Amino acid sequence: MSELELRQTTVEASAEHRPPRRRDRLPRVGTLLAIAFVLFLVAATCFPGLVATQDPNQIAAAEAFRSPSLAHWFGTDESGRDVYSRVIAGTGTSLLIGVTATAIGLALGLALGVLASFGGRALDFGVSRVVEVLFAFPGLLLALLVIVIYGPGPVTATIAVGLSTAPGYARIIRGQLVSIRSAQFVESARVLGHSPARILARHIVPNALVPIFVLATLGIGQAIVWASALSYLGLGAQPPAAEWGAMLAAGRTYLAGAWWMTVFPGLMIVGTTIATTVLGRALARRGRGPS
Amino acid sequence: MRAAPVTTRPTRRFGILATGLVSMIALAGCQAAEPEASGDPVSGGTVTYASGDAEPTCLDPHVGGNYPQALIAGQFLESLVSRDESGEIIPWLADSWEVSSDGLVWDFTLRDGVTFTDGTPFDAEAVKVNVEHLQDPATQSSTGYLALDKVEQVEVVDDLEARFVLTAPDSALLESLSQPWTAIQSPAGIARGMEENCQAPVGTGPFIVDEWVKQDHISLVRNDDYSSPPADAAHEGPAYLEGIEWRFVPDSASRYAALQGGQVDVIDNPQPDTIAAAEQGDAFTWIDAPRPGASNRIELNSGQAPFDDERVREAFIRAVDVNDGIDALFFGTAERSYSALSSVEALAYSDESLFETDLDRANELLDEAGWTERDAEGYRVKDGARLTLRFPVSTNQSIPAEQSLFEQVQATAKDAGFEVVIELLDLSGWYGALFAHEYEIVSAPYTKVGPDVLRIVYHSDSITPAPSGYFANLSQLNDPDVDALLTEAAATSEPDARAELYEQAQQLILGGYYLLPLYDQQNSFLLSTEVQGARAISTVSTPSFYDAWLAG
Amino acid sequence: MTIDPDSPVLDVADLRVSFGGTEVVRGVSLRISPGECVAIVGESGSGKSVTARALLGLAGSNARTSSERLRVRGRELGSAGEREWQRVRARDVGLILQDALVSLDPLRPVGREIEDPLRLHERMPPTARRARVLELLHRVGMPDPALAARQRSGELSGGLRQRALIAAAIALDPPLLIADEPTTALDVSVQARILALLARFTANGTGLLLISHDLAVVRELADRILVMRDGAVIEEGTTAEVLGAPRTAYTRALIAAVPSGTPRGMPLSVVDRPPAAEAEAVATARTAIETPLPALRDQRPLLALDHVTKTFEVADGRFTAVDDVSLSVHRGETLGLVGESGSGKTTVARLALALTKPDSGDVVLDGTEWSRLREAERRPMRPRIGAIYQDALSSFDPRWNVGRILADAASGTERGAPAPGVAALLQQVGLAASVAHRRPLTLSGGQRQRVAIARALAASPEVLICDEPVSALDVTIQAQILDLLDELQRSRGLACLFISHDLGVVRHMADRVAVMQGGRIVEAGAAEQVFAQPAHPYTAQLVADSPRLVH
Amino acid sequence: MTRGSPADPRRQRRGRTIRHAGLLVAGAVFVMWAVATLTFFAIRLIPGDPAQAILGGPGSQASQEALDQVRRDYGLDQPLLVQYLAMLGRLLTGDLGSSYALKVPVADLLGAQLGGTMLLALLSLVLAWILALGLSLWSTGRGRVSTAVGEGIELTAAALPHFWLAAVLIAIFSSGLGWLPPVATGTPAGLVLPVVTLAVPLAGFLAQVMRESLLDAMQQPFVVSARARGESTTGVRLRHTVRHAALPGISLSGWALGWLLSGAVVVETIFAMPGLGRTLLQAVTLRDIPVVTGVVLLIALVYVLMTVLTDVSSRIADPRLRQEANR
Repeated sequence: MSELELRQTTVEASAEHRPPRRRDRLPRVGTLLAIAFVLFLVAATCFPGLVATQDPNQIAAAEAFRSPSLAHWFGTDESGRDVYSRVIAGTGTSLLIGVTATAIGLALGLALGVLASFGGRALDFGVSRVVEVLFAFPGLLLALLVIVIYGPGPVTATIAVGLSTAPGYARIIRGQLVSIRSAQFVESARVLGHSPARILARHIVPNALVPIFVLATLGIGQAIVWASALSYLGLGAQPPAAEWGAMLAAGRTYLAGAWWMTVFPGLMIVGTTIATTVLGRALARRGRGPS
Repeated sequence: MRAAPVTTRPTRRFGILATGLVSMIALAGCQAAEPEASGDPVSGGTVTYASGDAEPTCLDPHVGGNYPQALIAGQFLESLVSRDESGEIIPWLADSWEVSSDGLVWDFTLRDGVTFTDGTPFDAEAVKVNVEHLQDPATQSSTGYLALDKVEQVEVVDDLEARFVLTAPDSALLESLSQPWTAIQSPAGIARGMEENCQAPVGTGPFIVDEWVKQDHISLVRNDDYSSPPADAAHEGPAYLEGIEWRFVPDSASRYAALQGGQVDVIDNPQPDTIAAAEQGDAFTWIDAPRPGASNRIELNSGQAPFDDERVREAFIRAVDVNDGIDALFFGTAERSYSALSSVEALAYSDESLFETDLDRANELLDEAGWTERDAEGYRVKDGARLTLRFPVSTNQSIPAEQSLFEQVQATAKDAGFEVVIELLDLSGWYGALFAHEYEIVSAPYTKVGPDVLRIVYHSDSITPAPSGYFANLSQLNDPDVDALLTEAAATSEPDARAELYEQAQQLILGGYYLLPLYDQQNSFLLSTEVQGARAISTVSTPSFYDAWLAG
Repeated sequence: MTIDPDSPVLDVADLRVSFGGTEVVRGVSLRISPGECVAIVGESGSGKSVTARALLGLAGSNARTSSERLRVRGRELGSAGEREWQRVRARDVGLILQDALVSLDPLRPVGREIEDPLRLHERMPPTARRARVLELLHRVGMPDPALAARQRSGELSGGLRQRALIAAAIALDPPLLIADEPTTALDVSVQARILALLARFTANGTGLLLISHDLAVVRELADRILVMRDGAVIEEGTTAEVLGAPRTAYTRALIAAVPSGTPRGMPLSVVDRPPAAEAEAVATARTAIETPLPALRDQRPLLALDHVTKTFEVADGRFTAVDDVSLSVHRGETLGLVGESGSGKTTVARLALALTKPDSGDVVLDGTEWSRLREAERRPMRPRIGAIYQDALSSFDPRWNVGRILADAASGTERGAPAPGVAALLQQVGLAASVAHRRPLTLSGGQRQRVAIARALAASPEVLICDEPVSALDVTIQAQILDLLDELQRSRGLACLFISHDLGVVRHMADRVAVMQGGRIVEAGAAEQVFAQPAHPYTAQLVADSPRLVH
Repeated sequence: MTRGSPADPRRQRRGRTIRHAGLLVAGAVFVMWAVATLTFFAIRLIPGDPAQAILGGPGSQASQEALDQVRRDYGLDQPLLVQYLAMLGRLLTGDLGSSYALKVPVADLLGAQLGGTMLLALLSLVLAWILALGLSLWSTGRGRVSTAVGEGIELTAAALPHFWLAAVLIAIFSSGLGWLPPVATGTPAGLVLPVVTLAVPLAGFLAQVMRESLLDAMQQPFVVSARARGESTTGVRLRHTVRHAALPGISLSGWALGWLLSGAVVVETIFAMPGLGRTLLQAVTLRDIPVVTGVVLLIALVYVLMTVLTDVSSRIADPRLRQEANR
């Protein structure tokens, strides 16, 4: 949820131009790897058929709990389904959850943030407090409430995660907007006699969006992890849909006997988080032009 | 047939003979008779029990009345009667009983010299108070309330003579009274009011509630004046154990790990795979005690389309294949059932032939029923409507293995063109779906002692929901013949006649393809081998540690 | 060689420092005897700071340093390892960096910072250390040593901060002090005191290596001057020689670029002119100022502040930033506003630009009550008054390239006047048209400032507010920018409010000056006269303190 | 340039601090009220009859009499607004009502749980801190490789779901090596795994920020001047840069704690520890409104206090914050 707060600093740090030593922090290799991984994910999302080796939902009870082999690269699960194929099949759902949740969180956050930063002192105080409240409101409970109210399933899980990430975004976006609004280039636009609307459209919003977009890329991975926690509580994606979080949750039961059921989906989640984060930071650096 | 719940077995022999479930259990069955096989009981020590069931919200099983309450209440409360392993009703707090010829008056002669742990004497007055307590709305009683719905009142004939006056004959009365939910508590305890009584009910049992640390544990200490073991107990006098530490460990993996690590001595609801693992080594003893009443089964909602058509019901049952799944997912710890009743019910009737998988037959039936076309995804369609079956699953009631099994049902049913939509819900949401009839198939366990459970689960009366919206007849089976048979059976005390009626009823129920039996309600306990002499009571299969002692 | 008392404390020959292949210090040699002050003068990027750091073995982990000879007190350190350097630092060589705000750890009390060298180099009981710290603070003229020792750098004023930093550097009385831009970013008065303090040390026999971009500053202290450019020493000699008879064009350019003393209108940037042409260039420039100023007097001022007062809310009441200030700027005239930091200069600028409302008094723009208008009414008039800031970069939208910035500014003018094209604007400020495609971030400081000017002109304003427009620039660049501003102001007859802390600059740019102190205008009048015979003691002090090349 | 007032800086600062404190308190009160309201109505949205919840939860075949009885007893027959005001009234007197399911005063119930959860959360926070500091100190400014490794570890740690990490830890340290108990036994040993489970992902997050500020700090001139005083690189890290790395950590402890409390829901369930998280989960599934409200309020309170605390402490740690003139 609001480790965004933390990530914000990383974003800003990488956004401001810095001495060369700093640019080496993420090796170019890393960025390339990240791109490669993301491309793989995209492929798995768009043409799972091509990447997968078998029908992800093909039951073969007799084949259950097979360890990784040539036939089943990632082994099989409790129903004898091919874990590798399910991981591939799950990519779409998982990414969808991650992306949509982040989008929802961002949209809300943007609304609140704009309200707070342009609504004048009183409104700012109010909105900021409301955000505080949402913060104080344990994210998981928020999610639980949404789910018990609207029934479980990937959609509600996504909405739930989106909601619980919103306050984090709101805070950062507000901060962004406030700092940009007081930036000197905005003032000089005023001095030139430009209208507030024009300043908002041409300067403030575009400049705020760059870091926000970066934040979003960083948020996706976390959203997936969050959704998986809901799956653990049995409130995530519905069977037989393969979804990383759900697979992680399901495989957990058999961890002692069949490590492969959780390790591989787990690796995908971690991989996605890392890849998106690495790309996000790369973007952040490019967003503000070369150093 | 399968032996009733097994008590401790000497693991040496067990290791050698672990060649397959049936033989094991058969053996275990014989073992049960001679628990002292591994040395003489010694007194002292405490046992730590880790329960996977939800922590009760109230320790008085009269209030509400669910299985978790029964589990713990069995340690400190006792019922008027009990059941032995063969399913015979045996004396407990009641020494003997007589029923009038019209079956409307039951006289119970109570055990003499029993006192509750608060010093209150156990007498007919106490019985009267308990029944009234159960029937008082303020008690918020549910299970017990239903079990005694035919009891009009209890009259105190004399100190040790309690007379139950019924509104109608009830052949299930004794079975109902054998359940922990109707156990007898100290009137003084009840008088304290619900809040206090919920914290520490007072009974006559071998243990006493010492303290209850919410969400952590309940400490039970030995009742040194204990004098009222059931007829099938292995010894007299106080329990061997000084006490029981009753802990709540919801996560099954943690629970098993704790047993391995020795932090706890007994766990319930073990994962099938861990049971299998435990079977390999001889570090643990497995008590397999299926719950009585109904088996675990998938009910087909005959109240609405598409299952209002028997052919579609049969098609579904013919289409799905669960046997491989049960073997793989339960690691041979669960046996496929072909009956509506638990295998511990003597009157259980099963017919394997009705449930043989036959995809071709399933397809024929569906074609006959008019579900001829298939859509792009291969699901059958009829006048534009897809052959969809909503399947609400309670994540609180179905263990992961069972959920996986349902996924396999989903997959196999697809071959015949059924679209099964599994909806994982929390308990409240799940009941919500049932109340709203938003289901075509559902799996709901029902625990009650005796075949009378059939009346609750399949009598048409159970279609009309209780004020709370609950209704037990989830297959919405509405067949006058079945109703008649069940009502008559419930009023028939003569054993053979009763058995006959129940068998006919079950034939009708199974023959109408209203349900797909899976296996008994799984109810297992794993014990470290130090714990000897523990057993499951054959009423609702709750564990009893009265005979238990710590070896070595 | 034997170490006799006046053997050099520092003796460097052919010092070379390179970062990844590129050599930034190319064969610097210098000697410093006890009590001697040697200054290295050069513009940013000339390698002077790297040289200074290299003398402490602090050129950086990724730097390759080599030297034929690198002796401190006769000890050869050319091949010294980190351990050995650690022993040398502070004990033999003390370092004073610019702006103590960032050169002292903002999270640690000043006392602890000063204590460090004592802790690291001397066996001393804590109590003794603390005593020594107070004594040091006293030595550097800290008003309340006990308090200062407890405070953190952020809580001290710039001057005191710098003193604290010096105290830390001299904690162990090192025979050699290296001061890298020790007075940059300080007000002239403070600067004077710091320089005086440094002078005291040299007087006591400490060798001082003074690094600065400002010849005027150096002049006060240095015995000898080295002029660096592109990593090499291009000129060396006694202060008198270098300033009196510079041998290289570059040095001459540096000298010429110093505005103080150069009369109004005379171009400062002579860098690329052949010496011969200089005189006549000056002459033409001289003629340029013949425009008689008195003529303007009777006109109505284009911009006027009339008894303006502005206060800000602070926790315990209100703080008066601008106190009953009245000033006026006429068409074609430059009014210089000079004062030290905190004197309220910038607030005046913001008031003039109607970015804040005065509490009392009026700002009048060409007759209309500028400060009383509603923003909506004011907006169409805004293009008539433009602004140039000290930090040009932050006044540009980071995402935009120069072309877009200028186009945007031009199109902003809702007034009929056809906006000049981007190319024209760039050409006016002496930038190549190709610059239009570059981002400000990739431009040099001078280029950025030119773009800023071009943007200001894009809206074809009548009044120009320049707030410290050249403070962040090297002298030669500063010279070029000043010349540009001067020329544009004259050619377009702009009214210009020129704000700066640098008397030299103001004196060079302004027809009239106003001197601000603590929000008040303490003295105003024709530039030459104010600076020649200051009436107000504060002005006199300022003039006295501000370093000059020639007396 | 208009900074710095003629007035005595200390008095000024005190004034600023007072005003700041005022805002903090006002904010805190508002937050508590809003959370209470939000929770109250949010829970009313949940389908399911509270009376039903009181009667042994869903599926109990409670009779009509019983339902009516309960509605009267718990004032559920009153209009919503009345119930809401009643709740606020009770809150003012510190009365959180009585649990539907457990039939005991919520205050007592939570009072018993708070200690354990706070201990868990605080220990995790501290551990996370240590891990994060250690990692960022080890991996920062030591060249590309160690940095890449460090960031890899951070991101991985941050991407670990609690329930999975817990399972792995149990599999290794309890089932495998048998070193640590998989369930909280009340002994210190029993706390190890839960604390680690909660701390590791958090450490991942914190380390990311700390590294950034560490890098910033290491490029500040004061590092050069410190070394010019003869300080060794390690000395600089320990005496100077660490503090700077720690600052954002401090200011983030507020939400970190809230975050930990959310995590406690899962962790307490897995390790069978009594605590707020588990109470919350149980209460939600049982629709035990008073308990849910109580838990949320409690967590909100903790959060609010924590933010105040961190605000103050980071002001103490970083004088620059105290310096800020408010314009």
